Amino acid sequence: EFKLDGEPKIAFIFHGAADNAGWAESHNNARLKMEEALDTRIAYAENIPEETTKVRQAIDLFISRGHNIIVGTSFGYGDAFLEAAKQYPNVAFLNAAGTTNHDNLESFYARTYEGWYLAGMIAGSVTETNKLGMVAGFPLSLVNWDINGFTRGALAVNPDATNSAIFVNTWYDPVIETQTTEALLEQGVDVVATDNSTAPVVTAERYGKKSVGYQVDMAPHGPKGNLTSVLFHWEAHLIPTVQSIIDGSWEPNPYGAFVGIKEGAIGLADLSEIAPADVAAKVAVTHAAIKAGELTPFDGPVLKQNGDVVIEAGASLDDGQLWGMEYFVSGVVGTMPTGL
Amino acid sequence: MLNSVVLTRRQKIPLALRASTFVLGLTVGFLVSCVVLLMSGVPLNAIFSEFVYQVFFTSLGQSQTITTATPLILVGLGAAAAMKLRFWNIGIEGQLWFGAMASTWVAINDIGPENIRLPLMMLAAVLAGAFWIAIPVFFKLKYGVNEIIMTLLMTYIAFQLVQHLLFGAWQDPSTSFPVSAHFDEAEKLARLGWGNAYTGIWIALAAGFAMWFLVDRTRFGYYSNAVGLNIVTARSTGLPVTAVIVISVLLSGGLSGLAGAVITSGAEYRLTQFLAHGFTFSGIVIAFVARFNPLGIIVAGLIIGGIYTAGETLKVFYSLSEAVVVLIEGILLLSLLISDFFKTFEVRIRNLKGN
Amino acid sequence: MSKAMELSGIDKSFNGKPALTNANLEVEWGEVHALLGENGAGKSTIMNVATGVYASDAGDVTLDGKKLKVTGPQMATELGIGMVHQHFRLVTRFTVAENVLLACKDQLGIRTTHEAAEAINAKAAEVGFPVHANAIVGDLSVAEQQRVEILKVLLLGAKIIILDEPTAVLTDQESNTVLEFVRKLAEQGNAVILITHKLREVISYSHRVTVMRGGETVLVGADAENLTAEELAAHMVGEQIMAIEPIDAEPGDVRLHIENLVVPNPIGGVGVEGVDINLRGGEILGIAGVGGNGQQQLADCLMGLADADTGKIELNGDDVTASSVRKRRSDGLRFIPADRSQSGIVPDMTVAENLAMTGVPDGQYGSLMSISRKTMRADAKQAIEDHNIMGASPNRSSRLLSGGNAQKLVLARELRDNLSVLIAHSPTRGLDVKACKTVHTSIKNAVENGAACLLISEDLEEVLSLSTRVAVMSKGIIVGELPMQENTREEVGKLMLGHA
Amino acid sequence: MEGFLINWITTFPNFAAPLLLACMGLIICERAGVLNLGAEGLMVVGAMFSVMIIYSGGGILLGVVGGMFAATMLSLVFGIAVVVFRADQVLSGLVVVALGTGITGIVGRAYTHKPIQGIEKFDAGALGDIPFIGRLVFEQDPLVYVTLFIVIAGWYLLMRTNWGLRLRAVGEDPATADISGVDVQGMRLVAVMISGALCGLAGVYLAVVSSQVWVEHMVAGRGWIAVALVIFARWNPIRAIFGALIFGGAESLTPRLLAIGADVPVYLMNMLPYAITLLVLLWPYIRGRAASSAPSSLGHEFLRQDRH
Ligand SMILES: Nc1ncnc2c1ncn2[C@@H]1O[C@H](COP(=O)(O)OP(=O)(O)OP(=O)(O)O)[C@@H](O)[C@H]1O
Ligand SMILES: Nc1ncnc2c1ncn2[C@@H]1O[C@H](COP(=O)(O)OP(=O)(O)OP(=O)(O)O)[C@@H](O)[C@H]1O
Ligand SMILES: [Mg+2]
Ligand SMILES: [Mg+2]
Repeated sequence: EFKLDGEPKIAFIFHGAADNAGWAESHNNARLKMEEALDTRIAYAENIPEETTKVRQAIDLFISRGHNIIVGTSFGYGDAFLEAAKQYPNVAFLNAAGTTNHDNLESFYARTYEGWYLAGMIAGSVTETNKLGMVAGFPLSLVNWDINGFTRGALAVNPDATNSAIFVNTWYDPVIETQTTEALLEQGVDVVATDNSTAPVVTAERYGKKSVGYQVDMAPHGPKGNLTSVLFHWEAHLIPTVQSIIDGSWEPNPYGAFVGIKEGAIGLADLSEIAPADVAAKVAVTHAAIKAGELTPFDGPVLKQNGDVVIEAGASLDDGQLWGMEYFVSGVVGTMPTGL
Repeated sequence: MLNSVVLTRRQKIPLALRASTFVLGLTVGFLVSCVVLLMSGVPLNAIFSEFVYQVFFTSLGQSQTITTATPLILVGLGAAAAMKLRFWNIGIEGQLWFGAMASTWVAINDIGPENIRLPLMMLAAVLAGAFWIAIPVFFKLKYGVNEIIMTLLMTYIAFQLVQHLLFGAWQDPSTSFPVSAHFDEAEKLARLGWGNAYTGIWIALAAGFAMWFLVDRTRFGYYSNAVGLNIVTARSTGLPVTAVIVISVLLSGGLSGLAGAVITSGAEYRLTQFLAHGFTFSGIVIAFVARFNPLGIIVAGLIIGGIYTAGETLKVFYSLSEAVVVLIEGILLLSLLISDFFKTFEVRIRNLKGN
Repeated sequence: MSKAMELSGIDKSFNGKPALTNANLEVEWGEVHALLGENGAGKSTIMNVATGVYASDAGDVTLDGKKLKVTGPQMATELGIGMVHQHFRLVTRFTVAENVLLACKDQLGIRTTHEAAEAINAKAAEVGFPVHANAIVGDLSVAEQQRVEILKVLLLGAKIIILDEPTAVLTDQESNTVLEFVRKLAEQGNAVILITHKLREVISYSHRVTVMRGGETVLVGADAENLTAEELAAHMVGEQIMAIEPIDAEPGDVRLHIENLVVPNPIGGVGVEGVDINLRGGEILGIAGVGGNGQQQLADCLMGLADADTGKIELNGDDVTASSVRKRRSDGLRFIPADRSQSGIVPDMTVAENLAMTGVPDGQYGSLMSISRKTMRADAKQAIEDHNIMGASPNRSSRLLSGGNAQKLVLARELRDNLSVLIAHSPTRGLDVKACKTVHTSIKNAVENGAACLLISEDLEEVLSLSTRVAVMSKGIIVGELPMQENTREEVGKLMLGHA
Repeated sequence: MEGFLINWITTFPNFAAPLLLACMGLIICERAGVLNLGAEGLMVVGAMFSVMIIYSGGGILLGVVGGMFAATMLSLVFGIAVVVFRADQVLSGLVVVALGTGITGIVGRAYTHKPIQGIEKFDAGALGDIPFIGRLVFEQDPLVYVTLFIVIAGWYLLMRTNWGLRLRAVGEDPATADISGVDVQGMRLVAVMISGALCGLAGVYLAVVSSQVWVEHMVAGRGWIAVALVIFARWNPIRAIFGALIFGGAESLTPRLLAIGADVPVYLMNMLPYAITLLVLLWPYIRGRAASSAPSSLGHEFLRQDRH
């Protein structure tokens, strides 16, 4: 039974810069919305690397100055958050993309693949070469399902579509991301999606190709060719959660929170004019179906790249299977790095 | 203009001059750093309350400083061991990675009985760090290959190797994230019960004192002094020059590797993706500030650890960039390097006009 | 004749130690003015002041009647002063033409290497020196390099020409050519300053002489004609040098045996090209010869600092060709290196630590895991007393020792204990007379006590006064060996001449 | 396969140009006897400041010049430290890296991830359609041609002019250069500043051509590779061209292999540029040529009164 100690005082810890046009910014947007909704000032610390010593320092500093609701934003914070949660039972901890949970710690993540599925439908409809491409960071399940979701969305509207996925193995290097995008375009890809920074969107724009953004609305980076962006709306999860912490009704899920279109935590940015109206209509229908729980992007049959069946028709992947997604589905071009 | 300045190398450097230029260098370095902080929006009183008071005079600050300083002292010792012999080890991070990998290997494969697991991890880390620097030292001694570049490039290779393992064989089976599995209890360095400080600090202090004993009290220390100060004479008087270089440099790699094991077993409890970041430069700064004196390195490590802690505090409460710590380290080192000038040379302005 | 250059009251000290005190010099147009003095007397220093390389602490420079401050070498060039430095100032990786072009900057209308080459050839033809304008300087012999230096100075239009020990590295024949040329320059109306410490050159080639001793000018502008060699020597030295008594020892058994030794020179140039030596106890074998003919490689290889390509070195009958320095030392081989601050001592360690360097590996100062500084200090105290190392105390930094005392420190360390063979390479380079004497006496005593000594020196005087046998080394081989006799000097001269 | 090869080779210059620019700057600096390890820091500064200027509406040209200028100023700090104050060149070089990283981390915060109008590749029309070489030769961005010009001009300046002769003399034998009336310290300062400008331009290239955006850590070790290339090139600009192309090829291989869906061990592939640089670096040493071609006084301070 969790009980907050004293007045609620919230702090965010970001992995990157608050205005990094990416992951941290998506959380910062939620922070700003929360400030409005809860009518309070919310502190934040930026650029805290995924090193336990540094994360613990930030947590301890916030707590030493009276903060008692700490929101983290990184998988790499998980260990430090768990440790701190055990040490401070009267402080509430939330951590995005974390995998650790406790009586007073709830990790949360969003079903990003739902958004990518919708984006894939658009991309699959507008491609002329039937070749989509995606620039991604590291081969993690929560990246893989973006690639797979995007691919399955495209296949749903265009059975000839393929998606060439490339891991650049960095979250940072726009030079490599640009080069990678160029390599994709050379292969005839005409819609490039980014699971990383804005560099692929910018590059696609330069070459007059189309793009899909991620995390924040990247339309300004590709005014002509950007189709849409898959967006997080973390506030949809965080505001009610923090409210319940304040109310004393918070019961953290021991497996963490996993929210998506249904909770309003995932969405698409306004579609660009170049997305045909019929496609927009189709997307809206699918959106509604996902929201209603009638459809998931990984409804069977789901086949791996090599044709192995992951799940038969009639069933869908459960959350455990999603978190263990270490393969590409059929339709993806590229090889899952094995690290060996 | 420059013609009117006459420099003479000082033959004798009195202790007072040595001390005053050092203090001057540190002071100027800190003053310039303060200006940088002010310019990046930190109020003056916060510089004192956060930098000095919070870091060195509160229990939280002290424990954080000690936690941060633990691996820093080790890499400082490592940097000094090689630099003293004019071997530029710019690959401390690479050796640290190897130490981290070796300790992780022992831990996740449960090598050896539990009661000696930690010592085994440390030993493996020392050996691995030494191995990674053995390659450049071999090429340096055999072919004269520039060790600066070689150790540096090998850091990038070590980093990729870690990623290769973390995304493959060593990936934590319980999540699909690029970290190794958690260490068992027997593979963790205990906490001191004071903030997050852990017993790694005893390892660092012990290494510092051992190193002091080695350079000050043993024949090896005498050799390494002679070889570092004049290798030609050392050779012609029959000292074991190659052995001294090899041992010192391997020691440098070994200590850096040990830092890696201390981080994995004391702070992270697993191998993570970026844990070695920034240690090379910090190690060199610490070694230089301490003038390679092992006991001085302990102090310098604590000071730089304090700067890191302060940087973290300013980052948390004043949105200061991470880069500020690196900048301050750079300013300090530069200031010390320049202040050495006044120690080494006597400066005279020559009157060009009067006949 | 009118005054070309006058230096008066020049003071210059290095690091608090005076190198020049109230030094005076005046040179007239049309004369060869010899500047004479022992090693370290301050000859180079005063000329470096005149050419603006060093800034003087006090004193005036007057050129052609005008008081001036020469602020740098470039200004000296503009004023028509040219200097051929004791250590040549040539970029060895450049060609001759490139070096001349570098020195000329854009003067004299020389703007390309091609123009420089033409100018060199023209000038060379004029003065009668053949020079290959497109040769790399590093490939030239010392004599050729010197010609390049002289041509450079002439091309720059120098009227006051300073030659710093131009003959030190030349054979007699080469020296004569240069000195004849120097005279010709003076006859053409230039002022020439000839720095040397060879009395013969002063007497037969110069008009006037200035003698320096210990940073002072003890004889200024005296007429050369009226001076005898003995008088000059007295001025130079200040006190009578006591000649070393000949070694009084019977040759014993063979200590050092070298057979067909070949040692490459790592930076190119001459190495050891096949040397055989037999050295007995009680003998000093002097190796004379112009520097750079393989002496350094020979010494290094004997000590185990350089590897031999082929050949054999036997020490007291044991083959040590592949042994470490340490092994050779414990077999009684000792070394006085040519450059003491580079390879003889560690200047930044204390006197005691330096004296202990050979003893530490043998465990004289504690076991592997300890070091006894107390024993070191006690031993050092004794050594300082025994060898009269002035200005030294056990805890003092060796950097603070003067050259002679640093050399005594090296001797104190090397002559200790079971000395069997001593390799002494230029043991008195840069030392004053008294210090030379001390060093020579120490070596002599060691040999009389049964040690063998290989004395490698460019200083013929030293070789002749100390050795029991003399060999001449040239182009990496021993070109001849002679016992000490009346006519050895001439014979050695001939050998050096025939092969250099 | 042929398409792959052509596409791949076409990108060589793009990867090689920044390395070559930095390498050229370092060659000039080292030829004057100053060891400059600060390339990484100078490149970051060039990259960040060019983006800052362009993003703030200064235009591309001003951005390029401004980036170079900022790096030159940082190199001046280095120059003053090592030339005037005779500070250790290795440590001062590391300081430059720290200062560059620090300053850009602080100032650059506001410009991170902000896209800018960069420099595009030429569209050579029919020329670009010439088989094999069309795109490689004619459809590069303007800075590639500028780079090539700078390297050839730099070679000429260094090896064929009197200024180059003096600069090399300063690096070979400063005492002799001094006696010959060359201002040794001045020459070294100028060389250091040239290296600052060229390393700055290399950074500008990464930001304004390669990525058209500024992100911290984006230079990602390329400065160090340039330092290594100098040794491989044995201080000769023309050889540096080949070195840069080899490295550029290795670096651009991975994304291209992945783009065609090849099954390669990614992290080991990512090692490739560094491993190749390392091997390529060992070569001149093992052949025994590195030491003999290094400027003789590289890394040594010069003081007229010292005995040389
Ligand atoms: N650059 C210097 N730094 C320190 N001491 C110096 C320097 N140059 C000369 N000295 C000292 O000044 C004194 C005079 O040296 P100088 O070179 O003028 O002698 P010299 O008469 O030319 O001798 P030599 O015949 O050996 O050339 C010596 O004690 C020498 O050690
Ligand atoms: N190149 C140099 N740089 C700096 N200091 C020097 C240099 N050469 C000599 N000195 C210093 O100048 C002083 C005089 O040295 P020098 O060798 O001229 O002595 P010296 O007059 O020859 O003495 P001795 O009679 O003992 O040979 C010493 O303190 C020495 O350390
Ligand atoms: Mg285990
Ligand atoms: Mg002289």
